[in-house]
Amino acid sequence: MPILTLIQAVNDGLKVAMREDERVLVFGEDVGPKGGVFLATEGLTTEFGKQRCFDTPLSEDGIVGAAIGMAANGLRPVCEIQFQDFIFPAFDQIVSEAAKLRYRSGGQYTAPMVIRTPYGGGIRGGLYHSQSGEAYFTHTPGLKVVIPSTPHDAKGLLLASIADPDPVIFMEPKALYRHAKGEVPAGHYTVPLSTLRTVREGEHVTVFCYGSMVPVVEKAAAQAAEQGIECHIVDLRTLLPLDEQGVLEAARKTGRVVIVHEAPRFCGYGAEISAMIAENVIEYMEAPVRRVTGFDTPFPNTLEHHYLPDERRVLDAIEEVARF
Amino acid sequence: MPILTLIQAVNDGLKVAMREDERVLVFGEDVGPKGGVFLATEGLTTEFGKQRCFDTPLSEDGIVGAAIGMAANGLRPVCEIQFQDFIFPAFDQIVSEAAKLRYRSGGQYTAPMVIRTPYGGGIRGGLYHSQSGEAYFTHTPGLKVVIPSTPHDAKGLLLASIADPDPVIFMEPKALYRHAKGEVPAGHYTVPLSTLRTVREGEHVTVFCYGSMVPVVEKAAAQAAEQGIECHIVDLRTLLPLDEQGVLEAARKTGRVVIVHEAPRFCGYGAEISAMIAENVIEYMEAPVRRVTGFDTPFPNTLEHHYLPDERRVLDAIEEVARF
Amino acid sequence: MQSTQTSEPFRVIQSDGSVGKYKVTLSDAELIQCYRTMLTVRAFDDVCMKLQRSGRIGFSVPNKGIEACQVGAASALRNTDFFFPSYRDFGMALYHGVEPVEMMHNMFGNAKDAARGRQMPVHFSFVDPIKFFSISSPIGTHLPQAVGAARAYQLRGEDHVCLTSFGDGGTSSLGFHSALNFAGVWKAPVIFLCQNNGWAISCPSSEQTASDGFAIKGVAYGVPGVVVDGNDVLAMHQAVREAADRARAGEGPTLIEAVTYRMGGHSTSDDPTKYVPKEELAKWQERDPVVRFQAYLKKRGLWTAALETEWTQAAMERVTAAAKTAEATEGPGLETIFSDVYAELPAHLRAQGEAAFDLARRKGSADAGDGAFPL
Amino acid sequence: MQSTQTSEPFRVIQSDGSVGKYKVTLSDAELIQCYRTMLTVRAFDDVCMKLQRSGRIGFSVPNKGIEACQVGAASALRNTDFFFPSYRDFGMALYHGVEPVEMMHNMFGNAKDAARGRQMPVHFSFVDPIKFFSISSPIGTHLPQAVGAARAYQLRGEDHVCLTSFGDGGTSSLGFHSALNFAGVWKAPVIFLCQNNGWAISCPSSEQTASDGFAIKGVAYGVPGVVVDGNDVLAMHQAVREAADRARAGEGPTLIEAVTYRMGGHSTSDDPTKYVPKEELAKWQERDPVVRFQAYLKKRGLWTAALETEWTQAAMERVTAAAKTAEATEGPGLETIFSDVYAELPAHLRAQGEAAFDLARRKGSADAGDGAFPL
Ligand SMILES: Cc1ncc(C[n+]2csc(CCOP(=O)(O)OP(=O)(O)O)c2C)c(N)n1
Ligand SMILES: Cc1ncc(C[n+]2csc(CCOP(=O)(O)OP(=O)(O)O)c2C)c(N)n1
Ligand SMILES: [Mg+2]
Ligand SMILES: [Mg+2]
Repeated sequence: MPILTLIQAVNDGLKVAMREDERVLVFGEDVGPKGGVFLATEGLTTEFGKQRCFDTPLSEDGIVGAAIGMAANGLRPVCEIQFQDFIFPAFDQIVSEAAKLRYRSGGQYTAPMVIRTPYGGGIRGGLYHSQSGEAYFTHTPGLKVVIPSTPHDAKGLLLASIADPDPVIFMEPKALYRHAKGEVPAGHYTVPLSTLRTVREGEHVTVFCYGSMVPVVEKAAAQAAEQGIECHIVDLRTLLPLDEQGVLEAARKTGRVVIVHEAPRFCGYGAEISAMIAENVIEYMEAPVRRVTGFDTPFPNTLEHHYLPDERRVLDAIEEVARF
Repeated sequence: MPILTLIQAVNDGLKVAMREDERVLVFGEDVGPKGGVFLATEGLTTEFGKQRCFDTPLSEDGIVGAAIGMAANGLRPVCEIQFQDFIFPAFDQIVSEAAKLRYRSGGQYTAPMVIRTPYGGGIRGGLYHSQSGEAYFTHTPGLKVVIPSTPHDAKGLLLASIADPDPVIFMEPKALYRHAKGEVPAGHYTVPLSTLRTVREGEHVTVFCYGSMVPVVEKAAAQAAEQGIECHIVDLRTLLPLDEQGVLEAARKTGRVVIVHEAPRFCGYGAEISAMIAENVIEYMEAPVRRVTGFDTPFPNTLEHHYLPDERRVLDAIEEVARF
Repeated sequence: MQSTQTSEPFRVIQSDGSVGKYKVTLSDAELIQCYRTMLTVRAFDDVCMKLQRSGRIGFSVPNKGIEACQVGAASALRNTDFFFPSYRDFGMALYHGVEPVEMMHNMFGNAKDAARGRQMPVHFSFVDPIKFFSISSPIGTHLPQAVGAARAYQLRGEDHVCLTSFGDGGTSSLGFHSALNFAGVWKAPVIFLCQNNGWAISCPSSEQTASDGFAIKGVAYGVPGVVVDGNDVLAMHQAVREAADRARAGEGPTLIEAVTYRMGGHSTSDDPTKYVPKEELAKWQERDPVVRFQAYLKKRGLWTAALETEWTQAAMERVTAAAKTAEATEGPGLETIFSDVYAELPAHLRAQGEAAFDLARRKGSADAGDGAFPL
Repeated sequence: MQSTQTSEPFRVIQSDGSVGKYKVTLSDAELIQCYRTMLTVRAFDDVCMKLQRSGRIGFSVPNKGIEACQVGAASALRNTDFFFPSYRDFGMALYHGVEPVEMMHNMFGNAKDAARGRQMPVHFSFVDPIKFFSISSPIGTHLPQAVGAARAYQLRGEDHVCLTSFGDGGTSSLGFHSALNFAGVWKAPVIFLCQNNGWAISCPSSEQTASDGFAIKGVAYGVPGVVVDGNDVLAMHQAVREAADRARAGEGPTLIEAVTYRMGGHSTSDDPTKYVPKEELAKWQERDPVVRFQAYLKKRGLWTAALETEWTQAAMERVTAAAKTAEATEGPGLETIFSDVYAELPAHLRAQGEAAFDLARRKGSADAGDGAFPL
C-alpha cells in the first residue's frame, strides 16, 4: 500500500470521489490552478476541468451559500474554507441554513455537502491561522463534524462524508498535513462516520483526543508506560454525532479520564465529554476528569508552543489522574 | 421603588446611561421611531435625538463592525441585534474582531461596547426567533456574556456592561420581557459582572440556571420543597467570566447538582459547569450531575413547550438526583 | 437597459387600464389566472389576519400592495423553474397551483405541514407542483443558495432558471453581496427580484441605502439592472420573462427592482401607524395593483362586476375551507421534534426522544400522548 | 467624477517624468519624504525576505509595485487622521514617522512588539505618532470599523477622517458591502482605498467580480468612485486629498480604486510562478512606481544618482539595524499569553497562567523561565 501524508490522502480522496461521481465538485479560494494553499486540491483542475474544480471570489458566505444551493439541486459540493479561522463570514449560512434545511422543510430540501477546512496551530499562524473552532459547530444540531488524525482516516472519512446525506464540517489538522504519514489504500474505501478509533489499549487511564492531538497523546502515553501507567487512547474522529456509548464504555473501563484538545477550555468540546461522563458514569470515576486544552485566550504566535498542549502537559495530567 | 417589567428596566437602564454619559449611543434595526420590536428603545430618539439613537440598514455585520470602530474611537456604543438568531451575520466581527482587538494590539485599541439581543423561546418563534446561542460566545475568549433574569439585574447589569472596558454580549430573555416584574431602583446603580445570585438557599440539591429558566427552576423547587427536597438555586447572571469558585462552592455544598438551560445540550453551556465540577469537586458528588436542556435539534414551533425545559422536567431531574 | 430610480420605472398598464402599443402575450386564461391568484392572496391575508387576531394562529404577514409583483413574476416562469422566495411571495406558489390548504397547514403548524409545525407561520416549503424553496427567516441567506442552484443547472446544461425574491432591506444583507457577485462571475441563470416596497419593517427605503434606487446596484457586479412598476402585473411579467430568456440563453443574471408598496404592516405584530406617514400610504392606495389590473381586464372584456363577486367569493371560500381543514388537522407528534435533524436518527437524539416520551408517560402531558417513541 | 476601468485612470506623472499642467502642491521636503519612504518599503521587503528565507522570521508580505499607493495616499492625510490598513500598507505608517524598528519588533514577535508577539508578522498596530489600527487577518473586517470610527468624528464635530485600505479581493468581502452602505447612508468622513493589484493570492481581478473595475462599485452605495493610476505617487496624493477634503467638508465618503500591480508573490509562502502569466508581470515591471517617481524628481532637480545611492544605503542600514535590534530583543514572557484578553485578568485565566508557570517550574521549559506567574 502506498505511504501518503495526510494532505496527500485528502487529495487522493477528492480525486477518487470526483472520478466516481460526476456530481462531486470542488471550489473555494485558490483551489484551482494554485491547488490550494496547502496543495490539497493539486491537480484537480487539470484532471477534472474548470467546471468541477474552480476558484471563487473572496467570500466564504458566497462559497457556502452557493454550496447549499448546489446540494439542494442535485450536486455534491465539496467546498474549501482556506483556514478555519475564516469560516466565520459563512457562519450564518452554516448554522442557520445548512444545519437546519432538512428540519425546516421536513426533508423536502437537504444539503448533502462537505466543507473542508484546515484547523489548529503549530505553523506559527498566530491569532488567525491557528484556531480550533470545532465547538462552534458541535453545538449546532443538523451538522456533522469530522476530524481525522491519520492519512488512512483522512481519506476514508472524507469519502464517507462526501457520500453522507447531511452537511459535514470536515476539519483537517494542518499541523499533521505533512507530518502524519501512513498506508493509504488506493481507490475507494470509507471509514464510517460516528465510530471511534482505539489508538492504544490500556487499563489505567483513558485519554480522549482527536486530530492534531492524537500523536501528542501517543507520545505522552509512551512516556507514561515507562512509569507503568498504561493509557487507553481513543481518537474520537467524528465529533458529532458522537458514539457516546463508546465514549462512556472507554471511560468506565479505567475510571480515570483525561481529555485533550487544542481549542480553549471554556465551553470547549472537552466539556461535553466530561459532562457526559459526569451524567452517566460518575459512579465509576476514581479521579477528577481532567482536561488538557488550549488556554482561554486568543491564539498567540511566538508562544504557540506553550499554548498548545504538549507531551509535558498531557503526561502531567495522566500522572495526576493515575495517582489520584 | 417603582415596579417595572424586565423590558422596562432595560429601557430605563439605557436612558440612565445616555443621560449620564454622552458617549453612549444606541443603534440597530428599528430601534429609532418604532422603539425596537420589543420596545426596549422606546422614547430614546425622542429624548436624545437622531444622533444618539438611530436605525441602521439591515446588516448585522455593519452594526457590529461600526460599533467596534466607534468604541475604538472614544464612543460607548450599545447596539441591538433584533433577535439573537440574527447575530450570525455579525459573528465574524464579534469573535474575530471585538473579542480579539485588545489582545492583538496589546491594549493599544479596545472595544468597550455592548451588544444587546433578545434570546430564547416561549413566544412561538420557531427555528429563527427562539434560539439560545450563549455557548457560541462563552467559548470565545475576550468576550463577556451577561444574561439577567430579573428587572433589577437587567438594569444593574446593563449599566455595569456599558461601563465595562471590554465587549459584552448582553442577552435578554425575551420570554421574561413582560412576565418578569419587580422593584427597580431609579437612577444609576450597577450589579457587578461576574457575580452569582443565590435565588434560594437549600441543602439538598444545587440547581444552576440563568435567564428565562430561573422562574421555571423556582417553581420546580417550590414543588420539590413540598416533598422535602430543599433546592439551592444559583442564577449565574454573568456566564463569562464566570465566578467559578462560587459555582464550585455551591456544588460542593449539596453534592447533588442539576443544570438547566434552554439551549441544546450537546456542547451547551451546561457542559462547562458540569465539566468544572467533574474536574474540581467530583469527590464531593453524591449523584450524577444532571442537565435539563433543550434537545439537540433545531428549535420547533408548535411543540416549543415540549422543547423548552419546564417544571416537570426540572422537577424530575431534581427528584432523581436527590434520591440517587 | 440600465435604469435608476430617478428614471421612470418600466410600466405597461396605465391607470385607465390601457396598454398602449404593448403586445400582451399572456392568454385570456393566464390573465384570469393572474387576477384570481391576486384575489386569493388578498383572501388569504384577510383570513389570516382574522385567525391571528382571534388567537388561532400566531403570526402572519400581509401582502396587500405587492400582489402584482408576485403574480406577474410567477406568470413569466415555468413550473420547472426553481423559486427561492421570501416570506412575502407565496402568490408565486398559488399561481403555479400550490393549494391554499398546504399553506394553511403551515399557518397552523400541524402534522400535515411540510415542516411538521417546526417553522413559524408563513415559512412555507413546497416541492410539488413547483419547487418553492423552504423559506428561512434570516434575511438574504437564500440569495447565494439560488445562485448555487442555478450553477447546478448550468453545469448540467439544463435550461431551467432560478428566481430569488427579497426586499429593499434584503439588499443590505450579506447574501445580496455574495450572491450578485458570484452570479455575475459565473453568469449563472438566476433572476434577482428586489421588491422595493418602501419599508424594511420601520426603516424606509431612503435610509436603507444612499444609492439611486436598487436596480443600479447591479452595476457593482456586472449584472444588468432594470426598474419596473411593481404594481403592474404585465410590466412584471415582461421584465421577468426577458430576464428568464437571457438566463436560458446563457447570458447570465438580471437584477429587477420592482417599485411597489407595503400597504399593511410588516406583520401582524407590527403597528405601522407609528412610523408610516399617512400621506405616503394614501398616495400608494391610489395605485392599488389589483384595481389597475382590473381596469385592464375590463378593457379587454375579461372582467365584470359579477365575475368579481364570483371570484372574490370563490377565493374566500377556498381559503376559509383551507383554514377549517388545517385547523381540524391534528398537531405534530412529539417525535417530530427529533426527526429530520439528520437523514438517520443518531443515538443521542433517540435517547432524548425516548426520555421525552418516558417523561410524558410518567408525568403526563397535554398533547404528547402516552405511546412509545416511534422513531 | 465617476469613472470605470475601461476609461483611463487618473494620472499625473507621465513615463518620462513630466506632469503636464498639473500643479504639484507637495513641497520639496515632502516629495523627498515620499521617495525615501518608498525606498524604505523596498529595503524592508528585501531584509524581511532574507530573514524569512534564512528562517529567522516566519513570514512576510512583499510590497513591490504598490509603494506609490501607500505613500501617495499617506502624504495626503494628516497625522491626526485614523488609518485602518491592510497587511500591505505599512508604507503609510513609515511616511508618518513610525520607526522601522517598531515594525521589526512585530516581525520577530518579541517582547517590545505592541502585541507582544501574539500576532503573525506584518500585523502591525501603532497609536503613535499616528493612529494605525491593529491589522487583522480576516479580509474586509476593518472596513465597517473605519466607518464607525468616522461616525465618531462626525458626532463629535471633529474634522478628522478615516482611511481604510484593502485589496481587489477585499471588495468581495462582507465588510466591503456593509461598510460602503453604512458610509453612504451616514455620509461618514471615510476614504475607501481599494488597491487593485491584479491578484487576490492566485485569483486574478478579472475573476473576482464581473463589474467594470472596482471604483464603479461605489454606485451601489451612492458613494462616488474614482480610478487612479496607483503607480503614480502624485495622482494618488491628489485623489486622496480630494477625498479627504470632501470628507472634512461633510460631503461623505469616496471610493478610490488604485490600479496597480503586485510584482512579487502574495507572501513568502506563495509561489506566483504557478499562476501569474510572465508577460503580464513583464508589462508591469515597466511601470515600476519607484522608477516613475524618480523620473519626476529628476526633472524637478531633486534626484541624482549619488542621492539615490545615499538614500538606498541609508534605508538599508536603517532597516538592517532595526532587524538587528529586534532580533536581539528578548521574546515575550509566558504571562503575555494571559494578559490583554480583558482589561482585568479574570480568575480562570489567573488559574491557567499559574498552572502554566507551575508546570514550567516542575517540568522545565525552554523559554518560560522558572518564576512565578507575575500577573
Ligand atoms: C439577518 C436578519 N436581520 C434581521 C431580521 C429581522 N427582520 C425581519 S423582516 C425585516 C425587514 C425586511 O425588510 P425587506 O427586506 O424590505 O422585506 P419586506 O419585509 O419589506 O418584504 C427585518 C429587519 C431578519 N429576519 N434577519
Ligand atoms: C475572510 C478571509 N478569507 C480568506 C483569507 C485568506 N486570504 C488572505 S489574503 C487573501 C487574498 C486577498 O487579496 P486582496 O484583497 O486582493 O489583497 P492583496 O493581498 O492583493 O493585497 C486571501 C484569500 C482571509 N485572510 N480572510
Ligand atoms: Mg421592504
Ligand atoms: Mg489584490
